[in-house]
Amino acid sequence: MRSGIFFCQVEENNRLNINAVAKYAANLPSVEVVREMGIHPRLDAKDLAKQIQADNLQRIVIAGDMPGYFKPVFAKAMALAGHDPLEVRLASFREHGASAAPTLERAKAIVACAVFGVPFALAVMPAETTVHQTTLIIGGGIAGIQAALEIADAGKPVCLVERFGTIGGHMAMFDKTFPTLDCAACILTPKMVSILQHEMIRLLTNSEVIAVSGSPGSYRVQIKCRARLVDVEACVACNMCSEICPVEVPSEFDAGIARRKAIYIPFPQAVPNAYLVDREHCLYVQSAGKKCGACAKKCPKECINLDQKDDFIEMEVGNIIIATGYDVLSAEDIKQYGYGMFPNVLTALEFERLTNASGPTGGKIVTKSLRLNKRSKKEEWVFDPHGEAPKNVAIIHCVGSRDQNFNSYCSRVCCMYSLKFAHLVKEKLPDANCYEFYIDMRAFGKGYEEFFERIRQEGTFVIRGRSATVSQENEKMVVTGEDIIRDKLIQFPVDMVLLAVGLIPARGTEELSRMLGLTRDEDGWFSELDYNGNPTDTERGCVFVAGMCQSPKDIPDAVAQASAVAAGVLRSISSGRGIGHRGSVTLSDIEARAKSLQAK
Amino acid sequence: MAIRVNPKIIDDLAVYGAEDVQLCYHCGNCSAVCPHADEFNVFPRKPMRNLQMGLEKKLERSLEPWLCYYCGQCSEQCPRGAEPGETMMSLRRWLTSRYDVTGLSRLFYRSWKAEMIAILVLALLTGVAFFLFGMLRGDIHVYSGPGAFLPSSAVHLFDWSMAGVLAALLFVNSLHMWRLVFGSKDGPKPNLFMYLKHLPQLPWHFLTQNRFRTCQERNGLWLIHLLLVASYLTMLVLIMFFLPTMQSGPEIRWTVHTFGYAASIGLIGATIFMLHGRLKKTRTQFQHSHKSDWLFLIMLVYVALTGVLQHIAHRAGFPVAANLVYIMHMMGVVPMLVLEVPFSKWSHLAYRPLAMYLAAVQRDALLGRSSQGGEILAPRRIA
Amino acid sequence: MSFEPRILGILCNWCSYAGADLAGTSRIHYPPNVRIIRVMCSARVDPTFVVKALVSGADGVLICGCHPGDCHYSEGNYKTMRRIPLLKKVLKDFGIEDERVRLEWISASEGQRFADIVKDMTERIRVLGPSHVACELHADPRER
Amino acid sequence: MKAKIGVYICHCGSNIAKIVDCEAVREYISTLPEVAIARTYKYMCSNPGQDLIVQDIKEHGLQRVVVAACSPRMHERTFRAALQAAGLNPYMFEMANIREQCSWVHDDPQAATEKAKALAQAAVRRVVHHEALEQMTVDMCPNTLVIGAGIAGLTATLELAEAGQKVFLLEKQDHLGGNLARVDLTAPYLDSARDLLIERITRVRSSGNIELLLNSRLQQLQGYVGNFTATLSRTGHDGPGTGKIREIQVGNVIVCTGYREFAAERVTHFGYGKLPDVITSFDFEKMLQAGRIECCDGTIPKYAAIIHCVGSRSAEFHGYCSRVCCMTALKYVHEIKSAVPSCYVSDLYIDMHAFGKGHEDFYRRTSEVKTMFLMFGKGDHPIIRSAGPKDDCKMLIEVNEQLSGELIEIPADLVILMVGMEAQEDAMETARLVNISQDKEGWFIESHPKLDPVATTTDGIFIAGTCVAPKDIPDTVAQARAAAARILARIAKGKIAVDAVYAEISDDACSGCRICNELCPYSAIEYDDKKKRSHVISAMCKACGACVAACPSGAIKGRHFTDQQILAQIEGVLR
Repeated sequence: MRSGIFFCQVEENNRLNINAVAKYAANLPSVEVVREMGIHPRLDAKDLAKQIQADNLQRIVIAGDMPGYFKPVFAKAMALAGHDPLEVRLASFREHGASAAPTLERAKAIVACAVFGVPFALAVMPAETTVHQTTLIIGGGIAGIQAALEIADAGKPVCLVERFGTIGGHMAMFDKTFPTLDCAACILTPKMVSILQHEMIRLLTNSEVIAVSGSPGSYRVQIKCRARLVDVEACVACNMCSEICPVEVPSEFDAGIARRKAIYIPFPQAVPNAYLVDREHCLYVQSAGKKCGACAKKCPKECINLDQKDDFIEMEVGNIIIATGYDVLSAEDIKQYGYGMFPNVLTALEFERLTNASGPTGGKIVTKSLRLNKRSKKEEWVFDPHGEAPKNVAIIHCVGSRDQNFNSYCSRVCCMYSLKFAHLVKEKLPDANCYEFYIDMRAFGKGYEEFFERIRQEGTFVIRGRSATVSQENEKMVVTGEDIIRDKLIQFPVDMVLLAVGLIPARGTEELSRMLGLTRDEDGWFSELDYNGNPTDTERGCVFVAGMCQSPKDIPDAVAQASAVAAGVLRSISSGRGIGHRGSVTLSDIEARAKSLQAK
Repeated sequence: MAIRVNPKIIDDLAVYGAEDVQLCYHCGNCSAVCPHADEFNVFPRKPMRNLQMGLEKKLERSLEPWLCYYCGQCSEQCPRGAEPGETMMSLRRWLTSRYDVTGLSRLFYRSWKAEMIAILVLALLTGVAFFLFGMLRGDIHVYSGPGAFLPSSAVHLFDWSMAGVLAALLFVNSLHMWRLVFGSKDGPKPNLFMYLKHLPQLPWHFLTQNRFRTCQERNGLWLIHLLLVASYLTMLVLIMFFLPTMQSGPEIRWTVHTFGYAASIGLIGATIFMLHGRLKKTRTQFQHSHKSDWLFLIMLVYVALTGVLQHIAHRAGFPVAANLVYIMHMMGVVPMLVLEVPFSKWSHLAYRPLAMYLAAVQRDALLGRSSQGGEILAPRRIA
Repeated sequence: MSFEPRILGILCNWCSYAGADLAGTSRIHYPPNVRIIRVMCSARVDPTFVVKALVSGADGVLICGCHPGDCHYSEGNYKTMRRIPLLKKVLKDFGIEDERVRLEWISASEGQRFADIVKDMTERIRVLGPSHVACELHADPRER
Repeated sequence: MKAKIGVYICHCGSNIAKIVDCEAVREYISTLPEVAIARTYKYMCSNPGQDLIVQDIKEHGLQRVVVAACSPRMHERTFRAALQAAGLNPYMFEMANIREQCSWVHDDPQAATEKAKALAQAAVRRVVHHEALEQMTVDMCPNTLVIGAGIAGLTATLELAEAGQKVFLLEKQDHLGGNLARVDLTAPYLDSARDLLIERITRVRSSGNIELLLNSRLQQLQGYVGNFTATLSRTGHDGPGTGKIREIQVGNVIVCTGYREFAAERVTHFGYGKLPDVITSFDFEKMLQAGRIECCDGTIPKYAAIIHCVGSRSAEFHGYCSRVCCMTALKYVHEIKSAVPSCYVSDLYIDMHAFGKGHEDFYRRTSEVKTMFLMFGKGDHPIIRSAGPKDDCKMLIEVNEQLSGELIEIPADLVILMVGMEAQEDAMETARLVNISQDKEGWFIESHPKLDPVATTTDGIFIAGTCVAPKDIPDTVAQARAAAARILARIAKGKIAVDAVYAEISDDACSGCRICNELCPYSAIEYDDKKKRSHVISAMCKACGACVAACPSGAIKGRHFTDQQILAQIEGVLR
């Protein structure tokens, strides 16, 4: 079986030494011809067919970052030359992780497997290792919670580490979820309570993983449990301490549209259902014990200890699941929409908290009104439940997404939650007008398209054409855009603008990926082992990714990925054999294995 | 009746500089942010769309590329980097080649080698012709006055005849532009009164390029461009009417020469600024430079410099050198004028004001009654 | 002292009971006239429960379930949606006013809505006055 | 014999005590005859609070416990554990919610205390009737039946097999791979679909735990979670043993029957079937695999056109979006440009759904090769007709293009219809066999899209992949592994703990009227022909109580929520 290898690159990749790989490929068995065709070569099927006939090649291997782009022309050439077009094989460096972390070894191995006609994933079987029973899950959002419950329900111990004071992640902030508009709390809080009460789950909130060492299946992990200054077992969330606390800061959980004290509980159903102290703003902590300390005195159960120190935990775990979720692009950077300049330009998370029944205005949609802040004696724009309801609301999609100046990728969930917002506005303010500015209405999931139709019938003006600017004209906020379908420029006054701001990886993803040796794609999301075949494993053995941290996705997909990761973990624990680092497999092992598989 | 789309046009336009127009996914930001777009002319997205779809007839008829003065805001905000500003610029080049009935403009835009050859041939011809003329008739040692190597009267005659030819060519092309815009059956049909009413817009825009000024904070460029136009016009007037005095004896006739010096400084300064801008890509509109832009600027600088040199040589009393530089000067002037004015970038001196004028007329025709006059910048419609 | 109606609340465990709890955790105040018992699903509410309540001195019965489509058992509330109106028709013949028995859908995040419903129902029954069934059967000494 | 009851009233710090006079409640409750001990304590849910209960049970031999404190949704499980620790059956316990539903929501102390007394008394009256219930556990057969051997079926099977569990992989066709086997490359990175399948199939064939049953169908499925009996039949037309019946024992079933592509001829204005060069996406995949992209008469197409949403997002056919065709269409553009660089490709779409990882960059890369993207309205009908003699193309597509607002004609020698996804023709039959339900479009209904995307209302039956809703390969693989995870979790526990709370039908009271049979959302009630009685399968019953309330003869007893208990509670709360 005479083979010919053609190196064709789609994109410039100076980190990989192509001709070194070519030299290696030349002396693989059955390889007659090796040709480097360069970057995005102009290939013509006819003269390729001539070459194939001249060298009488029965099998073609196209090697490159994305060889699929050149497969059709080679298949056509093979057909023209009278050979079997199915014998065109791909050696994709991108798919098998050779262009992200460009190791020459890996590229050679990929080409070798293609020549032997063996799928790379089969040939690269990392050595199996024993697996410690405990699983570490980083991130307590819906994905982390789902994975933790599925593994713990199988009777395997889990340690869930969450950086914030409570688990629940971003989903806990939402009121309704698309497309069924069922309430996020009804889904999430029962799961959070069962996390707390589950005997197999050790919950560490207010904590972060600071160091990981060891090998797959037995990682030594160092976790820093930042002092909560409140005894979680004792506190019954009676809110007495918070009433006394003199310090008021914007509440992260309410996306900054409401304020909380230095000692606070993120939200009433927080798990653990206990207060915690925000040490950056607590007067006592900042003054090293000289000032305030009122809450400790007031607490009837004396469960506040303002001198508590951080403590560090060492533990051994078998598998690590990363479910660190996402953050939102800061809307100030996108100047044309005036976020920060105009008070009533809100980001999506802020509006989620505004419409939430347990939010600062009890779910009433109001525009910000100017109120005097007693402490700072300055006039401030705040949400007052008795504020004035907006008459015209504009919702702008793709703010900072699908935009080469910010995020080039689509953040996948904004179209649907924007439609949900339009529904909430229409439902709570029947006489308000709601304008939806979109480029492509991406309602792709189960029940999404019907939801979009329902919103359209409810009277929301859906305008194709991302609005360009939000400006001020005689005291009124004005949105300017082009209505492409009706082919005219539009500009009209609005009282409130909702920005569907793009999503970016969570803060700290950079350090975590360095700590665990994980690769990330050019947008910063964690890279999966194989886009199609294995979307939740990673290059590193026994390390999995689930939910948003792998790339933006909605709740059902995040939950499905979390369960898929649970499958991987349970498989390794129940069979006692974890998969090692793929990087640890040497070229010769892969070659040997490929040869043996080819024989079968 | 359905219009046939033509996928070849977009490749055609790539030669004129529109390399990124295919990236546009029609978010509508550029039209919304463009200071000049209004309810009658929604651009730059619409022309880009017609270009993507190869609707040649619609592109030919549209005046919108001429309404864009490349302030660059759309290109900065474009999420896909489809360079709407540069696409408008390329459409202007394409329209120039479209308006030109002779087809030369199309040839020069498509292959700059052809243009170089044409320039060289023309330069040689003018050089040889002037030299022979000079040798036969005059004395190389005499620069001005009777018996001059290149007597101003002869040059005068030559200038005027050339100006006549070029004006005719430009006029024909402008007519062709008018026919394209209003010639089509289903287009708006303005009546004579509308044409007359907006006539003052022609000189107004020709002299002030007022539309360029309204490009918000990009005024800097408008001032420099205005300086360039003013200097060029003064130089033109001096050469066409005061050539003898320009070339007269050693004493300096301050009434004429001050204009001359100011104009040449203005010309050289402005072109150097433009060249520097394009080299260093200082602004959005200088990011992409088509070969025709370079050629135009280089020839302008060459002509201005040789003009100044010739004057210095004449003043410094080297008649032979002055005459030789004079010939080199003419070897630059003739190709520049013959090629640039009717066929290339310089034709915008006619097409831009004409476009503003026709747009005002078109707007009236569309409105069906004579408008209240004033700027065609109708206020944005409030929905 | 004015008449204080006594209302029995039968709430489904997954949505309305959780909503009532949320009203608690968010400290939303409502009159104390409603006393709540918990059942797994609103479909568990047997018409005899309502009759038993009215006979045992309740001036009103409030039955709450999940919003249609939200039911933890997917179709439980559809059955309640049929049973309670049918029961109210029967009770009308016994002179029980329509407003004394009420069916409401409350989701786990609608604490405020639960409180409003309790306020509204208490006022309506205070206007209606005590249930005559209770008085006749027990010759209850309580004043009108 | 008077049951000895212990009642504990919690102060919850000041949360209850601030409004409710706990001491007064304690005194009132201690006057009740059934109550042996009544105590109050600051924090009943704390460890010391629970120890109070345990000591009292041990010393005073309490038989029932009532705690008046916070909501049972918070600490019912905590206190039940305390009872269990003290050796008392955990179901001999009732909570009175005097915090969330009393002290926190009322500000009149006197009324709140009265209400607290009533709630506590109701709990006491109820707990008197509580019975000891044992958590029933059902042992579970670790084998699994996977129906459908597409990418979903193969992935789920491998997850289970490589975890050491026995799997029966059932496939009605004679080969593995399902719809993915008909695809050449995948979007957006144009990786090879063949390699992915070869890898999965090689691992399936070389695994000892998988029994491959090709050309076989599910005839019947009986039993309940953990104890299913599946009867299979071979459908192979000619192969040996056609129609052979076989019985297997399995604990769980995963349905991954995939999808069927929409029949393009149903859309008349595309002329599929009449115009030879109008082909569907799967026809084009065949061309790609054969390396011959050409029109029917063998000529190389100068113009190609791709039309999206054929049968999807349309009022007459399917309202939903089939989710994968946009990316597949962009893939075809690159494949055409690679094989026929000179071909001009135009792409007619409604909305470009490039939502996934790497999709938007792929969409941009497709724009870079100068594809002419044309957007048509959702209700619009592009019409394909053959071109005239003077046209330089075979067909012309006429459509109202939205981005330019023009009625345009597009030249095309080859038109590829992106046919959407539809439920399999035998989906109705499969659904009835495994007792799961379908939505109006024929897709199987999951028990909860967010809580439980792979489980169904019938316990033990899982669904994964495109049979649930259209989805691409990564999401299908994730769902298949999620289904496997649920089963692995159950197998790891060995037994399935069936909740002690379920309905029971007493044989003598049941009149066999069968009202309860189809009433049960989980079809957990069977009718026994011989005894002419209905019978509840306790493992499948979820204790919603719908049947208990509906039974005309009161024959069904809802354990832990019996009529007796609730009526007593009503009486107590209205004292």
